[in-house]
Parts: sequence; structure tokens; C-alpha cells
Amino acid sequence: STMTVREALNAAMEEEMLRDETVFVMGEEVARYNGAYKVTKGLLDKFGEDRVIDTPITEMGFAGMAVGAALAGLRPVCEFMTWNFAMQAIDQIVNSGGKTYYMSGGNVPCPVVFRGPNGAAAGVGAQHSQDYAAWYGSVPGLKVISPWSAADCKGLLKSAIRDPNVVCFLENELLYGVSFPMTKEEMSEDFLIPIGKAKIEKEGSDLTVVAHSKMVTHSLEAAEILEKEDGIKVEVINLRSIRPLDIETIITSVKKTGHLVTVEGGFPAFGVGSEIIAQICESPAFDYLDAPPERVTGADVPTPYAETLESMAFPDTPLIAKVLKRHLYRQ
Amino acid sequence: STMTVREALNAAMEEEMLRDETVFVMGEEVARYNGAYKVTKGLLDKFGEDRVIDTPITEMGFAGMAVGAALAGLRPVCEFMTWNFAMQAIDQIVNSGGKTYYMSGGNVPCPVVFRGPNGAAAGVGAQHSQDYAAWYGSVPGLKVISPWSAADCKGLLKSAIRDPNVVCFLENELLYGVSFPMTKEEMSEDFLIPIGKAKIEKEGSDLTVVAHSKMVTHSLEAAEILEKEDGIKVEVINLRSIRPLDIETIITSVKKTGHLVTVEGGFPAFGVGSEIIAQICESPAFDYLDAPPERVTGADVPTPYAETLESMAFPDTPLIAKVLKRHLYRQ
Amino acid sequence: RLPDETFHSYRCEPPSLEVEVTKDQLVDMYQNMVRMRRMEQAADALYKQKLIRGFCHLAIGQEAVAVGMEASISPDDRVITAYRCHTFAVMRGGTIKGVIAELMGRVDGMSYGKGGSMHIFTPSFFGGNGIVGAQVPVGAGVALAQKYSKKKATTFALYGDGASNQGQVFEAYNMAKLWNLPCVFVCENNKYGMGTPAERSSQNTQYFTRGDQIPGLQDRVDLSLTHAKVNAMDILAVKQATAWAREWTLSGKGPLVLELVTYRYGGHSMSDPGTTYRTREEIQQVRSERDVIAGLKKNILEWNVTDEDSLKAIDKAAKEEVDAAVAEAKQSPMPDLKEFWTDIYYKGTEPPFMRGREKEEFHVYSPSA
Amino acid sequence: RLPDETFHSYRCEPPSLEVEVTKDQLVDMYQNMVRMRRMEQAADALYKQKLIRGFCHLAIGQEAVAVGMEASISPDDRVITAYRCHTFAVMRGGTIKGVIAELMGRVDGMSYGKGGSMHIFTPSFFGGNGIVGAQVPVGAGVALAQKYSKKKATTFALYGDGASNQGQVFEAYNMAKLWNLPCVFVCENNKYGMGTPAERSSQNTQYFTRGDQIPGLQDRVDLSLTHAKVNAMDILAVKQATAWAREWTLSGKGPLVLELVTYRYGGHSMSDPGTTYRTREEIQQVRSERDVIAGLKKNILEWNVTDEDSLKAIDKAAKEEVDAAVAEAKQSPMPDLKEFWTDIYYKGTEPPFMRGREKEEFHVYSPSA
Ligand SMILES: Cc1ncc(C[n+]2csc(CCOP(=O)(O)OP(=O)(O)O)c2C)c(N)n1
Ligand SMILES: Cc1ncc(C[n+]2csc(CCOP(=O)(O)OP(=O)(O)O)c2C)c(N)n1
Ligand SMILES: [Mg+2]
Ligand SMILES: [Mg+2]
Repeated sequence: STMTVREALNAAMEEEMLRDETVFVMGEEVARYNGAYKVTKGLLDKFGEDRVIDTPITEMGFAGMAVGAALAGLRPVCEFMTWNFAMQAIDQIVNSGGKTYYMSGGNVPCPVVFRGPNGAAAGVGAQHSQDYAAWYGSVPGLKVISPWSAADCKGLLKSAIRDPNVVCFLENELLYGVSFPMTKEEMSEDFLIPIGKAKIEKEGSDLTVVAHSKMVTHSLEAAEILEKEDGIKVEVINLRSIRPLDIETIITSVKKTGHLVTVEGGFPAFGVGSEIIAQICESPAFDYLDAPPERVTGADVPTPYAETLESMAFPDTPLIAKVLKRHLYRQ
Repeated sequence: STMTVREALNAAMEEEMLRDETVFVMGEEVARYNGAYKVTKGLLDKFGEDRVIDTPITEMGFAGMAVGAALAGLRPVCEFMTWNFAMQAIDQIVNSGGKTYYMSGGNVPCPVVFRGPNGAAAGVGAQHSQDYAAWYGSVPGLKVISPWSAADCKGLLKSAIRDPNVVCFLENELLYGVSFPMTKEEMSEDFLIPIGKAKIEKEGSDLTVVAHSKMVTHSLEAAEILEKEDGIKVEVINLRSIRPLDIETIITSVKKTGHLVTVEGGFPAFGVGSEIIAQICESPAFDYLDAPPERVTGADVPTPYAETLESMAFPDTPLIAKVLKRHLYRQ
Repeated sequence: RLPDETFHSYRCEPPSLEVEVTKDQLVDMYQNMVRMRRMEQAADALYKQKLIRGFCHLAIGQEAVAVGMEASISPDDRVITAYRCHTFAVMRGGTIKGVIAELMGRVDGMSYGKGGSMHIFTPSFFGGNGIVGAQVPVGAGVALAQKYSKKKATTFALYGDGASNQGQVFEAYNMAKLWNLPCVFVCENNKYGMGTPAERSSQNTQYFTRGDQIPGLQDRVDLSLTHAKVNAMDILAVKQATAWAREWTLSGKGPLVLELVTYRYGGHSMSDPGTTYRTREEIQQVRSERDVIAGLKKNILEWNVTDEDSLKAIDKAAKEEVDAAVAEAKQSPMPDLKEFWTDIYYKGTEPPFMRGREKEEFHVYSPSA
Repeated sequence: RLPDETFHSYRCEPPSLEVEVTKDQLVDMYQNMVRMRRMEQAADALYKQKLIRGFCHLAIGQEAVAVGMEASISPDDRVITAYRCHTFAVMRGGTIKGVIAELMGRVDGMSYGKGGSMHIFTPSFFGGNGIVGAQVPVGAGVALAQKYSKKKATTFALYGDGASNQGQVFEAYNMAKLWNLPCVFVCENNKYGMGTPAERSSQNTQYFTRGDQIPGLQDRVDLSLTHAKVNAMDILAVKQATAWAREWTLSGKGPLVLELVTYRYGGHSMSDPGTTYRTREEIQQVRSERDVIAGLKKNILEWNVTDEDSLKAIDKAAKEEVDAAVAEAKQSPMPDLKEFWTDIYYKGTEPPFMRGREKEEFHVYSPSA
């Protein structure tokens, strides 16, 4: 069977709410409106107003309340309409949420999930297009997930809700409507994906591509192109988790292929690719590199509105294919 | 003559306020209290209440007001008591400040400086010790400065105030009281340091160390140790600017030395060192590397309070010296 | 003379109900409201034709706010609002073509196609902010600059009923009052923030009373369906309240909170049908009984300001103007790709280069003077 | 019976001025205030001996707040405050030794030395937050959890006069009122936020009236030097107000704002002398005329609850207790270096390893069950 990413997220929340009474959902328009992007559709009808709570547009306040409810023993799933708006709440997420367990010497856990769409959508301009993976990913105490497929979303959101730490769950609006095949196991309410494990979506021997979120789609497409056009076998790793970062899987792959290209949709500087490359340089895989590792990223430019310009702001399949080819021909 | 970092910052503000009536200072305790860390000492007496403004403890609000005043043509210097508290205001800095010039197609510049101490002080725990260089550094539209010496602070803060963009000026509390020699030129009110240029603080041929802020002190000390103990000549680059990042200076140095170690006080992941290493991998300098580049960073741990633990959280001179030696012996 | 119930005040005397207005002004306001509605309707159509993309928030039904305010303020005054900004951009010195072209991402757009629907600016209008609430402290900062520069002028910072709960709004109130800034906080209460009715977002829906020590004025339009009284959303009330508020702040009395009750006919944005959280009847009733344009028209005719034919001519001219603007905007090209790299930093202060999506994609800035 | 002027109320009837209190309770409160003051004084001394480092915020002068509140709440209730948290930590189930050891960064500290002065917690006390204002929505969230779990209990979220202007406080008010949460917002008004007197930070210094639709109560102590009346900072008023507030929220009437007027004798933190923004006379006058401990002592003696000797014995016992706690705390070692790596993530859910300062410095977590 198949499921859209939206349905998978919805199912994950529903299953966990059925399983555990302390799980509840809060955020703007999550209840009566069924979610700005309909990810929480039907939850109000199923669980009622006490467990599906519409909030005013006060991100700092309600994120703080989610933290408080978690400190007090509940398991809130707090939706941000997009992660751009969570900048208003980032102090609560990082300082009140992410650091309390450590500061309390392990006395006060904070089992809360913050979720919502991250990164660029289409035609929404500079303030609504930022990717926050690296920012949250830099903070010890947080776990940060950036899922790709429907199965990722279901298995990882369920794990996130059960995780006793602060988890930032970075979805992608452009993937919400995309359908993915689901195995019987993945459909099951017992299906969980462990947080912190990358997944090899396509095996290959010639070059390692590490991508997350929507860039996994483009990377797989680019890999197809290279395979068809040049017989090059690209290994595509779906990072899934930004923190912990599964560097072991990447090291193993790079040792095999000798080549590394990272692909992400966020700003280049201090980004996900930068960290992966730095860690590879510091790892035994460095000696296996047959070419310098490189990054495909969003451009270092505030996202422009006009479609022509916007199309220069984010990687797409042809661009990735071009870089991968160039990367190898340099050998 | 000499000057402390605190005096240098103070002089920079005073000189620019004398030079340009549109420059004013705002922030918590900046006026009557003379600054929580006394950086604004005497400014109220010299310039009066209209130009040295005490704000309530409302970072999001007053940062937004600083942005508004800048959009309207003034040049606010907005002090955060520490950058930790600016997390409450980061949306205003990034979204209202950093992106408006682009979104307006160049119609609306925003000449504002946000400044204050960044990174760890001593014994202040997890919520008061974070380094935000990489976060702000990732945002196109912002300029981000992390000065070290008194001359850096004077010349760069003056340039920042004159710069027609949003500038985040990241000081270090532990350096405020440190004295540095100042040349006559540096003492002059015309002394400016261009934003975006790194400075080679110590020339060397064997290994390139890139550091910023307080880590420049430790890196220089470590370089001394290597020189004395092993006759190794370390080149120490004071990064000064996080965005723009002066990769050219680093490339030139690495081509000469064949070795790169970055040193910073922030969390390791998605940090300043990661970005430098990624850019070096993507540059012609990669082929000159005689060993894999590596990072010395703050530990990936929320800052603990107890002194014993805290001392494991941030690099110091012996640690840097140890890593530099190990790095070279690996050759 | 405005109806008795027009204004409700908090910690202040309400303005007089006697409005002084010339015939020309009345016709002008009518004309501008019709132009603004036409413009927004054109945007609606262009969106449906997929010539506009992403977010697009229209102000159909709310035209009296931008037009009525403009009738009482000067070019030295400053206005700032959120994403629902098209009508303000035009009234504050922009053009219909400039707005439409911006929505279509064309170079003739007021932000050269780089900002889009939510980010349009003029020298006296600071946009256009996509983050709910953010424009309120920014507006207070503009007012701070006015006071600092000893300008005799006021800033009007607009925000919605939903935005009114944002903490930074209260932070801005507090500083504006402490420092007596010439700032009018204008709550454009259109009864809903996205799909949430005011009562579900706000513990106190008397928005004009939420400034604590800051006096407030509500330009009240009772939209509740139980009230039979047709008070209309009266542009003259907006004009009067704005003039009064401007005078108040200019005289050094400090900030004000002004609540303008209004109504949007369409969805929150183009992706919201706008009918799941309110009934079609509710919308229909406002449209038929309290429409701002129809209300002014009725007054103009009753007072014999001009005749029906002249108004029809205005309607027709507005349609033609907007059609022409759309046609021209369509002729305008998308921005040249080199504009991708401009305006990140102020011209002449850029870094040596900026990176694109991969290491061979970058832009080198020519060294500046 | 409390003096007539004790309570000022907003949108509600104030509590009765008749306080019911047993002799034991009075002695208990006296004892606890003395213990708390001694503890804070010990911290002051240890700081000066450089055995405590970094920030350290003492509550000397403000003891009636933590002690008086505790006298009226139950272990099921929850309390949260900012960095000035030592007295609450002890009253809510901690120990003096645990606090002192924490301040010295020792393993016997209540956060095992990892939190420091600002971050101390107990099962019914959520700290200890170093970010001004942040604890207020967190506290409202704790109240949400109480309501969600249908617990008959209340959360008291404390914040200062300076913090009261933070936007997130208003955001928390709004949601607490919309959802009728059992949350008492307690503004601990000690007249200054760092070096800024209340009037310079707050457009409205009647903090109990700032919740808009949320009723408020001020436990007023008139500290203004023009008033001769010695009303004292009365712990019985705190106790009474707390009991009333608890009852109010438990009965389902929703949140309250409670303003407790108090005074800190020392500087804001150990690095602030506390005498540049207020006169020594002001401090001296409060100390000598309105000290909370002296006030209660006077009452106890006047009402013949016990005699001066017994109180002296309490004073002595408190000193001994604190001295012993300090001595024990000093014996406690600094945390073992392996604790550096624990408590970043919940035990058993850690990543495979965490990095230290360089690539060869890292910690591998043993795989969990
Ligand atoms: C901080 C933030 N949170 C959420 C959003 C998404 N959002 C955009 S508009 C809106 C509703 C605002 O309602 P209101 O303030 O009443 O203004 P109106 O749209 O009615 O003019 C929401 C929730 C946002 N843009 N910014
Ligand atoms: C967001 C934030 N801004 C600034 C600070 C620095 N700071 C710590 S305490 C304080 C004063 C707070 O005053 P008040 O709320 O009255 O509490 P009091 O210290 O008087 O108990 C300030 C400015 C901070 N910790 N957090
Ligand atoms: Mg609205
Ligand atoms: Mg205070």
C-alpha cells in the first residue's frame, strides 16, 4: 500500500495518542481547522478539545507551555505552522527545553516534540523559507530529525513522541502530498524507526551522496541519471537524523566509494554538509577519499520570490547530477 | 599605549556618536548603570538620555525597535546584555533586519549594530554560555564580527556602526578586562578595520591555526609552546569576521603550511571550524594538505557549572598545544 | 455626523462625531476604495490563473482601513503592517501596477519581484512583514526615530486581532508608553486570525483596551448578527479616528491603541476557502449590509455629493485602470538572473563574493568605490 | 487580623483580613525565614571566599515570599521561578546543604553541581531558569498539565517586576485565561530589576492589574519613604493571599495575578554592589522598619506565641544548621569527570557517542537495554 507523508505523520500522532494518554497535540489551527497543512486532520474529532489544542499565535508562549507540560510529565507534540515562526520560540526550545535535563543533573526530563514544516516551500519569499536543521542540530540536549519518506515520518515521529528528550522534527511542506510505498510492517502501529540511524536508500559503489529531507528525492533522481547515462553507481544516504548524526554509516560508505558529496536545501554556511565534511576529514575515511568532498546546498542568498530567481536558490535534480558528474571526472 | 577591550569598545561608540548624530545606543542598563559590564560607561553623561537609552528587559521588543529605527534612517547600536538573551530577539534580527534589504529589492537598508558578549564566561552555567557565531554567520544579509584584541574591537566596531547592513558584533566577556597594546594609528578616531578581513597574528610555516575571539589568545600561547618546545612555526590567523569569512587568507596560509587546525569556543557541530574545513576541501588548498584538517571546539555538552566539569567544556592552551603537536606528528 | 455608537474609548475622550470632509474627499475615498477592491480582485484572478504563486493575502472588505487612514495622514507619517499589505503600498505612494507586478514576480514590481505579496515598501511605508507581530516593535522603532529626529510626524503600526496576542506587541506598548513615542498601534480587527475567531485567540477582544496605560479608541462596527442596526464599516469613522490619533500623538501625549473593526470577505490567503470556520451567511450579511464601498456610496448619494452616474464612471475607470495595470505588469519580464545576487548587502559593501548552490556557482562583486 | 491596607484587588474581592494561623505555624514561619536568611548569608560569605563562582542571586529581605507561600500550599502544587531560587528550592523539599553544595559545584548539590545557583529543582519545584521571563509560560504549561491530568492542584509561576514586561508573560496570561488554567502568576515586585527601578521599566507598576481580564491581588507593602506607617512586609499577608489564590484556582475560576511587594537588601547578584541606583538610606530604612523577620518576631512576641528566648534558640539553631550544612557541603567533592557526559540525554537514550573538544576526546555510551 501507499501513504502520503501527511497521512503518515497523522497516523503516527493518532497511534501514539491512542497508546498513551499523556500525548497531546497543540499549535495554531491544529484542531478545528485540521491543521494549516492538514497534518492534524481528524485528530480533534477523535480525541477532543483537551488533547488537540488550538493556540493563539504566540509561539514563544505556547512553546514554553509545551516545555512546562513536558517537565510536568506529559508528552506534548507542539506544532509550529512552520519552523520559521519557531524563531520566536527558539529560546524556550533550546534554553528551557534542551538544557534542563543537564542543568538539573538528570532530575527533570523534558519529553516534548516540536514539529512542523522546515525549509523552503514554493513562492513564499525570504521570511518563510529558512532551513533550521543546522541551528537546532548544533545544540547538545536536542534530538533533531529531518525525515524524507512516509515510512520515515511514521516510524520516526512515533519514536520521537516516545523519546524522553526534546525532539525537533523538521518536516517539508513540499513532501506532504507525496505518496510513498509502505510495507505491511511500516503500516503497523508497532513500527518504530530508531532515532539516529541514517538509511542507505540506494546502494552504490562509485560515490556517496548524503542528503536529507526533500533533497533525498533529488539525489535519488540524480543517481538514476548517472546510472543511466554513465553507468555510475551512486550510493544515496538518507540522513534522517541531524542530531545524532550517523557518521558511522557515512564513513563506511565513503570508505567503499572514495567520494563524498553532501546535498541539502539550507544555507551553505555552517550547514549540514559542512559538518559532515569536517567529521569525515577527522575520521579514518579521509584517507579513502579519491577527490575532495564537496557540498551541494541552498544558495547563500535570502530566498527571492520571483520564480526565475527562486529556482537558483535551491538544488534540483539536474544541478545535483551535474555536480556529481563533475566530481567524478575530476578523479 | 594600551587599552582594554572594554575601553576600546567604549571609545568606538563614543567616537562614532560624536561623528554622527544618528548613532545612538540602547539596551538594558546601558545608561544609568553604565552597562552591566560597564562597556557603555560614561556615554549617558556625555550624550544624554535621548542617545543612550535604558530599555526594559524585553529583547524581542527592543531589538525590533532598533530595526525599525534603522529602517527609518538612524544607526542604532543595540546592546544585548549577553547574546544568550538575544535568542528571544533572533527573529527580529534575522527576519526583520537581515532580510528586508533583499526583500525590498534594495529599497530599504537597515544599518543597525547588535552587540554584546557571546560565548562562555566563567561559572555561569548552560543557559548563559552559548556561542552564536555559526547561527548568525549562516544568514545571508547579516555581517557577523567576532573580534579579539582591543584594536580589533575599536576598528571593527567603528566600521560596523558605519556599515549600512545589519551587523552582529560578538564580544567576549572574559576579554573585556584584557589590555592590548595600541598603536598611535589605532588610537586615532579615524582608525577603521575593514569588515571581512582576517588577520595573521603570528606568521608561521608549519601549520595554520584559525581561531576567533578568546581562542586567538590560547592559540597564540599554544603556538609559543610549540615554537619553544619543538621549534615548530605555527601561523595563527585571527578570523575577526565570521561573515564574510575570509577564506582567501586561510587558503593562502594552508597552501604554505599544508596543515589546518581550527579553534573555537562554540559547540562543535555545524560550527565555525566545520565551515572552514568544508570550504578548504572545496578550494585549491585541499591538494596542499599534508594531513586531514581538524577542529578544536567547545565540547558537545551543555555547559556545566562545576569548575572541574566546566574546564572540560572549552579549549585551553595546553589542549590546543596537544592537538597541534599530535596533528603534525601524524605526518 | 457619525452615528452615536461609532467610537468607544478607553482612558480618553473619544473624538468628535462631527466629521469635516469635502465633497472631493468623499469622492476621492470612494474612488480609492473601488480601485483597491478592483486591484485585489485582479490579484485573486491572477492567482487562480497561476500567475501569482505562494502566499497571497487580500484585503477585500477591509479597504476602508488603508484608504480612510490615508485621508488623514501626511507623507511624513509612517505606516507599517503585516503581509496583508497591498492596499497600503498603493495608498502610501506605490502604484497598482507596481503591486500587481510584484505579485507576479516581475521586475516592475515594487520590490523588483524579489519580495512578493508580503514584502512591498515605499518611502513612507515599511511593509510588508511576514512574521505575525514582528512589525509592531519595528513600527515603534520607526516612531522612536521620528521622536529622536524631532519630526512632527506619527507612525501607524497595524496588526491583526490574531497578532494582538503576540508578546512583542505588549513589549512595544510598554516602551512606547514609557518613552511617550508618537506611535499609534492600530489593531485591524477583522474578527479572525486565519481560521480562529477573535474570542478563541484573545482573552479580551476589546482590543482598544489592551494597551494598559495607553489610551485606546475603538472604531466600532457591530458585526454581530443579532444586531439589526446597520452601522456600516464607515470609512469616515476611520478617517476621523486617524486624524484624532495623529493629533494626539503629535501633541506629545504619547501612544494610542486604535482598534478598527473590519471584515475580510475572502479566505485568510488564497489557499484558505474561508468558509470552514464561519458561515457563508455571515459573510453574505456583511457584504450586503455593511460593505464599506456600498456604505460610502449610499452616503454620497444621500448627501448629494455627486450622482450615481459619476460613481459608475469612477467604477468603470477603476476597472480600466486595474486592467491596464495588469496588462502592463504582464508585459514586465521576470528579473534578470544577475539580480539574484544584488541587494543581499548594500551596494558597495558586499563581501568579495557570494556562494550559490555548489562551489562553482558563485558571484564576484566588482570592487566598489 | 491583617492591617486594612494589606490587599488591593483588581476584578475580584480581596481575601479576608482575618488570618487563621496556629502558634506552631507562626513559629515555623519564623524559623524558616531565619534559616533562609542564614543560608543566603552563608552563600554571600562563600562567594566572597571564592568558593562560589559566576552568578549568584540572593533573596535576603525577600524571605517572606518563599516561606509564606509554602505555608499555604501543598506538595501537589507546583512552583517555578527565575534564577533567585535558593529559598524556594529548600522550601519545596530541598535541603540547605543541597543548595549550598550546588552553589559550590559539589556532587552533593541538588543538581549534582551541574546547574549552579540558578538551576535547582525538586519534584514540586521546576527551578531555577536563567532567562528572564522564560519560566512564566513554562509555569503555565505545568498548570496545563495539572488541568489535563485533572489534578486538584495549582501552579505558582513567579517573576520579577523587571520580568513582568516580557512579552511571553502576556502570552502566558492570555492562554491561561482562555483555557482557565489553575495558574497563579506571582509578580515578586522587589522594586528593581537589576539597576532599573520599576517605574523606569514598566508603564504600569500596579503589577496585579496587568493580566487584563485576569483578576489580580496585590499584597501591598508601601515602601515609599514618605509613608510613616510601618506595615511591614508581612508574611501573614503572603500566606493569606496564597491560600486565597490557591482556593480560587482550585475552584475552577481560572488564573490570577498576585503581586507580592518585597525588597532585596543586597545587590542584584554578587557582582552588583546594589547601591548605585538607590540610596543606602532607602535600604537601611526598609531593613530597620519593615524587615520581614523582625516584623514577624514583633507579632509573635506581642501575641505571646512564644518568648524571646525561644526565638533566640531558633536563631541559634538556624545558624548551627547552616554552619553544619556549609561544612558538609565543603566536604563534598566536585563531580567526577565522567559526569561531564551524563544527563545530556535521558539515560539509555543517548547517541552512540558524544564529542569533546577535539576528535580524540569523546565519550562512548554503553548500549542500553
Ligand atoms: C509568528 C507567526 N506565526 C504564525 C504565522 C502564520 N500566520 C500568518 S497570518 C496568521 C493569522 C494572523 O491573523 P491576524 O493577526 O488576525 O491578521 P489577519 O490575517 O486577520 O489580517 C498566521 C497564523 C506567521 N506568519 N507568523
Ligand atoms: C532575557 C534576559 N535578559 C536579560 C537577562 C539579564 N538579567 C538577569 S536578571 C535581570 C533583572 C531582572 O529583574 P526582575 O525581573 O525584577 O527580578 P529580580 O532580579 O529583581 O528578582 C536581568 C536584566 C536575562 N537573564 N535574561
Ligand atoms: Mg484578523
Ligand atoms: Mg525585581
